[in-house]
Amino acid sequence: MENTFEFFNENLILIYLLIFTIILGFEVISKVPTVLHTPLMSGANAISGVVIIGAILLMRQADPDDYTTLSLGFVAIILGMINVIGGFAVTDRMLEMFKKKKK
Amino acid sequence: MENTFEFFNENLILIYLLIFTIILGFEVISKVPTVLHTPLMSGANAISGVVIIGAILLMRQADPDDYTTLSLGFVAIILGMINVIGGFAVTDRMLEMFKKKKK
Amino acid sequence: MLTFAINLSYLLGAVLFVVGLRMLGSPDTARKGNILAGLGMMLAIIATAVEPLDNSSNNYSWIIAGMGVGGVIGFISAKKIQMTAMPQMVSIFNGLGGACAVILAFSESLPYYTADTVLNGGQLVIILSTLLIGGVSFTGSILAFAKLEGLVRDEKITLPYHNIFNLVLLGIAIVLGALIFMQGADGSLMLVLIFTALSLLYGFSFVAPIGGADMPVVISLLNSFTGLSAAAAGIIYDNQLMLVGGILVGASGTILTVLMCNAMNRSLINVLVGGFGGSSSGSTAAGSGDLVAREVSLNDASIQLNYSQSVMFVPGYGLAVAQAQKAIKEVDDILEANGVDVKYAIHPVAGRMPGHMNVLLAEADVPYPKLLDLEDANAALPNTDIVVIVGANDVVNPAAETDPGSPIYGMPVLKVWEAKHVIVLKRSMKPGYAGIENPLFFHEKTRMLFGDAKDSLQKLITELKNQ
Amino acid sequence: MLTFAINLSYLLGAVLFVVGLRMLGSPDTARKGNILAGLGMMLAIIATAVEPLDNSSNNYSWIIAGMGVGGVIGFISAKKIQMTAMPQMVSIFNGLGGACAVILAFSESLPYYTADTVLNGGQLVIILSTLLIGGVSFTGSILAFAKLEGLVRDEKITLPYHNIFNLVLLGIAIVLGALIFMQGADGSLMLVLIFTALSLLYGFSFVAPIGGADMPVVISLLNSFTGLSAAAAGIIYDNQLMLVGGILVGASGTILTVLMCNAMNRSLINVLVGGFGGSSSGSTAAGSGDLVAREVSLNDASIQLNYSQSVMFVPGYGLAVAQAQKAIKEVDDILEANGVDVKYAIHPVAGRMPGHMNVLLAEADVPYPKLLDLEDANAALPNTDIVVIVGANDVVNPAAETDPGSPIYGMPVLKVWEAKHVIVLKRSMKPGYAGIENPLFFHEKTRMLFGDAKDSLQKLITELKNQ
Ligand SMILES: NC(=O)c1ccc[n+]([C@@H]2O[C@H](COP(=O)([O-])OP(=O)(O)OC[C@H]3O[C@@H](n4cnc5c(N)ncnc54)[C@H](OP(=O)(O)O)[C@@H]3O)[C@@H](O)[C@H]2O)c1
Ligand SMILES: NC(=O)c1ccc[n+]([C@@H]2O[C@H](COP(=O)([O-])OP(=O)(O)OC[C@H]3O[C@@H](n4cnc5c(N)ncnc54)[C@H](OP(=O)(O)O)[C@@H]3O)[C@@H](O)[C@H]2O)c1
Repeated sequence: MENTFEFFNENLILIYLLIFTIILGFEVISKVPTVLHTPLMSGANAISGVVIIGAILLMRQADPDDYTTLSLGFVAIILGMINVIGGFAVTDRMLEMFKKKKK
Repeated sequence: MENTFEFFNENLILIYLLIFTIILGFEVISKVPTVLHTPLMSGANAISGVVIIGAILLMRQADPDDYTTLSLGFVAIILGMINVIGGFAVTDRMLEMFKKKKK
Repeated sequence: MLTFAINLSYLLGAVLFVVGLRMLGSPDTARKGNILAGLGMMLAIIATAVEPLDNSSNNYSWIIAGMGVGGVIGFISAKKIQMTAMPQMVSIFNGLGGACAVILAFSESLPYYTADTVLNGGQLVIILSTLLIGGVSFTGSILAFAKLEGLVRDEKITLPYHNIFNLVLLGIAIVLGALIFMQGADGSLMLVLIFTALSLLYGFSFVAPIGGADMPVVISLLNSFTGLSAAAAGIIYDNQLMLVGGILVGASGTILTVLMCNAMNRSLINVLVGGFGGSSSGSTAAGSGDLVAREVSLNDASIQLNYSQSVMFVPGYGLAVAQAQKAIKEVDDILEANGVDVKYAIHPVAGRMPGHMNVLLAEADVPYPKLLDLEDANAALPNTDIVVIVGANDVVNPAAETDPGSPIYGMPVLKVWEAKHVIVLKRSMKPGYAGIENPLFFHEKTRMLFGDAKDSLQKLITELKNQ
Repeated sequence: MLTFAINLSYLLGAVLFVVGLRMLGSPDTARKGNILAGLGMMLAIIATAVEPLDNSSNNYSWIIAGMGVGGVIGFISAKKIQMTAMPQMVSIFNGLGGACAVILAFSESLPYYTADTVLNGGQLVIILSTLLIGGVSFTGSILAFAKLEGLVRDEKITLPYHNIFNLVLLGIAIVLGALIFMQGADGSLMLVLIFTALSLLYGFSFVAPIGGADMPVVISLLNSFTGLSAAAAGIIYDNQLMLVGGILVGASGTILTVLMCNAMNRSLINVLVGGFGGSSSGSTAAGSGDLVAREVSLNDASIQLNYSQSVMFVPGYGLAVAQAQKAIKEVDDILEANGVDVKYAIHPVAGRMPGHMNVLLAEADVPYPKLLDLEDANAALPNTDIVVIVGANDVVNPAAETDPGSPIYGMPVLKVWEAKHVIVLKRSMKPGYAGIENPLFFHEKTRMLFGDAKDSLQKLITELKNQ
């Protein structure tokens, strides 16, 4: 318990940041028209591909002879990159439609 | 210049927090109906009375014989408190009206 | 554990501020939002009072005394103040917050020069910023108050080339600040005092040339300054809540200011470098020389009203001045009882603060659905029999649509001339806030009913009751 | 200086994520928002690639190769995929993101057991959480994909008491996680592997009982899980951007999920413990025994349409299945050329994903102003001559209004029976997604036109052209 308190006190600003980010996440989404639900989901999915950064970090720090980590990292980068590129591209395709409608 | 960079790097999370707070401040206000501008201004004014916390801290740390600081702090607490209490009370009075209208 | 509880309270306070501000933005939740923000403040104050501090002498008796005095003053003035004087009140409260920040910053600068506390460059910058921003907020708000109360006339305090004068003043203050910073511990308290005085002067001078009726916008801007000064003070005391709360107010105050300007169809810059209050435009003045406004008698007006199908009131600043909101409601009641359909057309910038008319009419218990906003009102006007304009002027000026030379050209107005008849209640032919003539008064559909709005309405009531 | 630039890029990336997400929420700015978020991601990736690291061997060739392969696969699949299969695509992409997090967490756990890296309790908790959340997101998304593609039938994979089974499974995983945590450095990699396997199994089992057509909601939920796993991985790597970006997606994904449920008039819990897809309700089945649905001939239908004043199309899931969007537009064009006023009534949950119909019709270049939302459509229906229902069913079911026993009771529907005539295009009398009968088909105003939607529409086009 004491540990938790200490952790809280030491990382106070980080905790402020997290809570504010959560509120911001809520705030930013509320009142989105139904039509945009799918593109929004898709866009959020692309952003969650930010996990690729972890894969890059893993890879950069891996021992060049440690083939286990290297292959794991390699797969992770591929998967993450599919999520990122595919995510943004598919969102853009969906939104292209909306643009057309405006005319 | 180097100093600024260092400051930035060391207080990175704080800076994230500040920027997110600014975005949150923008986000929370945009799209407020005109009728609520005045109460909102008044409410924000009450919140800016948070400066009273500084006055309390000043006072608590003042030397009991340091009458300059004590009297400055005393005045600061009075002013801050007027801002806080007056601010919330006047906002509430304005909003009371809106409640009545709902019936 | 105690530290944890304290930190948690601050965090909760910050979240309550955000949530409260958020809820203040929609009519259904606004009141709760204000209460939540107030709760956050209470939490924060308690946390500050019990927070463990190094070598603190606490001086609780002083603190409690100060809080008591301030609280009572604040509470009583908030309760006693008249509905229509609320913007002034907010302005004073805001100024006092700024003054509080100035005092804090000044007190924190004392040890550098009187005791031998080691001077920290970063801290000094923060202190000077707090002095400047807080100072501007203080005197600016006080002057805004004085203008709104009518204690000060715009022309009396405006210099020629005032905007240039302001820039120079600000420049001097900044140079002096830089000097103080560079001198560091060798500097003198005297310079800091001069810097403070300059800041206060600048705040006054900053607001001086701005048109009296633009004060709501200015107050909102100064409010965001107070927020910023609170945030700066938060850095001095290394207090996250002050920092976060201050920044929050700073950001939302800025946006609110911009929104207010938008509602008047003007830019912030336009408001700041001097509104149209002073410069009288001659563009429409010429047209009126040979035209005469036609009057209507009380009796005729009351008969017309009573036998119409639909009446639209257009309240304006004059309604607020005359405090005629209850009288207008009484006329409404009588007409409704006689089967007349009564509505109110609320222009977004009618009166002198956003929502002014709504607040006033709500005070007189006018039901919400009777208030039409600009768009709905303009849609309903062509089918309206009689429009009764009560102390409004600029918001029904057709020049905004037809005369590109008019200073209010482009502002959306209530197209009352599309109704069948128009009756205007005001005291004279004098112009309103924008200082320009109103061709509507010479329109063939228009009849004037001169006199104080409350007076005229009360006479109408008597006439209506006698029919 | 370099560190500063790196940190600044990350910060900018985070701000771009927030702003991008914000802009994605309104139709005018959505596309720009997506691009901005993508820019933020690019910035972040570059910053990560050049960031100075202690004893890094970099392995840039591996990284570039991986990014190349992944990028090409992602780009091509995104471009090749059919409009209607996009939800599936998003689901796979999301699952891969989850898989990526699982691999990261697993790799980071390796040194604790294979090398003699000192184990850090806090880190281990984070690693286990990432494994669990990422794992659920991975297999859950894959199953959601399979269901949407029709590769898996709901009944085949649902056990009796499946929800209890799930709870037990989750319980076991958590207990195992606690065990691993307590054993600390004495634990074995085997246990971690089992824990990972359990997480993957749980993800699969979590999605299994949920009705196939609820998948869009599930995908949104799993998306927020991927965000959370990215945030957890951000703690492992002490990277603020991963943390902030992940939390942002976690929070907004959760809200989006709730919004989607609201649009279907259901609660999230209701969706999660098994939709109405499985349980067939008998409440309305009884009424239909002796009723017969009346058919209409192609020829009659085309004449009716051609001589009407106004036609309202009601597209539904069947339109998407039959890929009939271009055909419907062609009918529209012909009718408009003959002076018929044509509109489309878009129910918020028509089809199988939010906005499904809008996307489809936009693909066929139907102009935006022709699409009426639920309210506008219901207001226009009483004045509509003919309603043509193209593969819709539940969204026009009057039982939602009249039969409290119906599983869709309370959902707002399009009141097509208020129009003068109704023509229904579907293949059979089979029910739609909710699995219930539709009294509308037996309504006196209704005529059925059986057959595949695209087929029927194309025959209509031929008829119309021959007139
Ligand atoms: N609402 C806001 O937020 C806000 C903020 C800043 C500026 N403004 C500006 O304020 C103006 C508001 O327009 P408005 O039409 O409401 O007001 P206005 O144009 O200022 O006109 C008010 C009229 O009321 C009359 N009046 C004054 N006292 C009266 C009394 N006791 N009895 C009867 N009539 C009286 C005056 O004429 P007599 O002297 O002849 O009686 C005057 O012409 C706009 O120009 C707007 O841009 C609004
Ligand atoms: N939009 C969303 O976000 C979402 C998400 C999850 C669930 N849902 C649910 O999905 C349902 C949507 O309602 P809906 O009215 O659009 O669809 P629906 O109720 O599922 O009915 C679709 C109808 O289309 C017909 N059909 C299928 N293939 C066809 C073809 N090739 N040609 C012609 N007709 C065809 C089917 O009848 P035949 O087999 O006789 O042809 C079926 O009755 C609602 O219950 C909603 O709650 C929506």
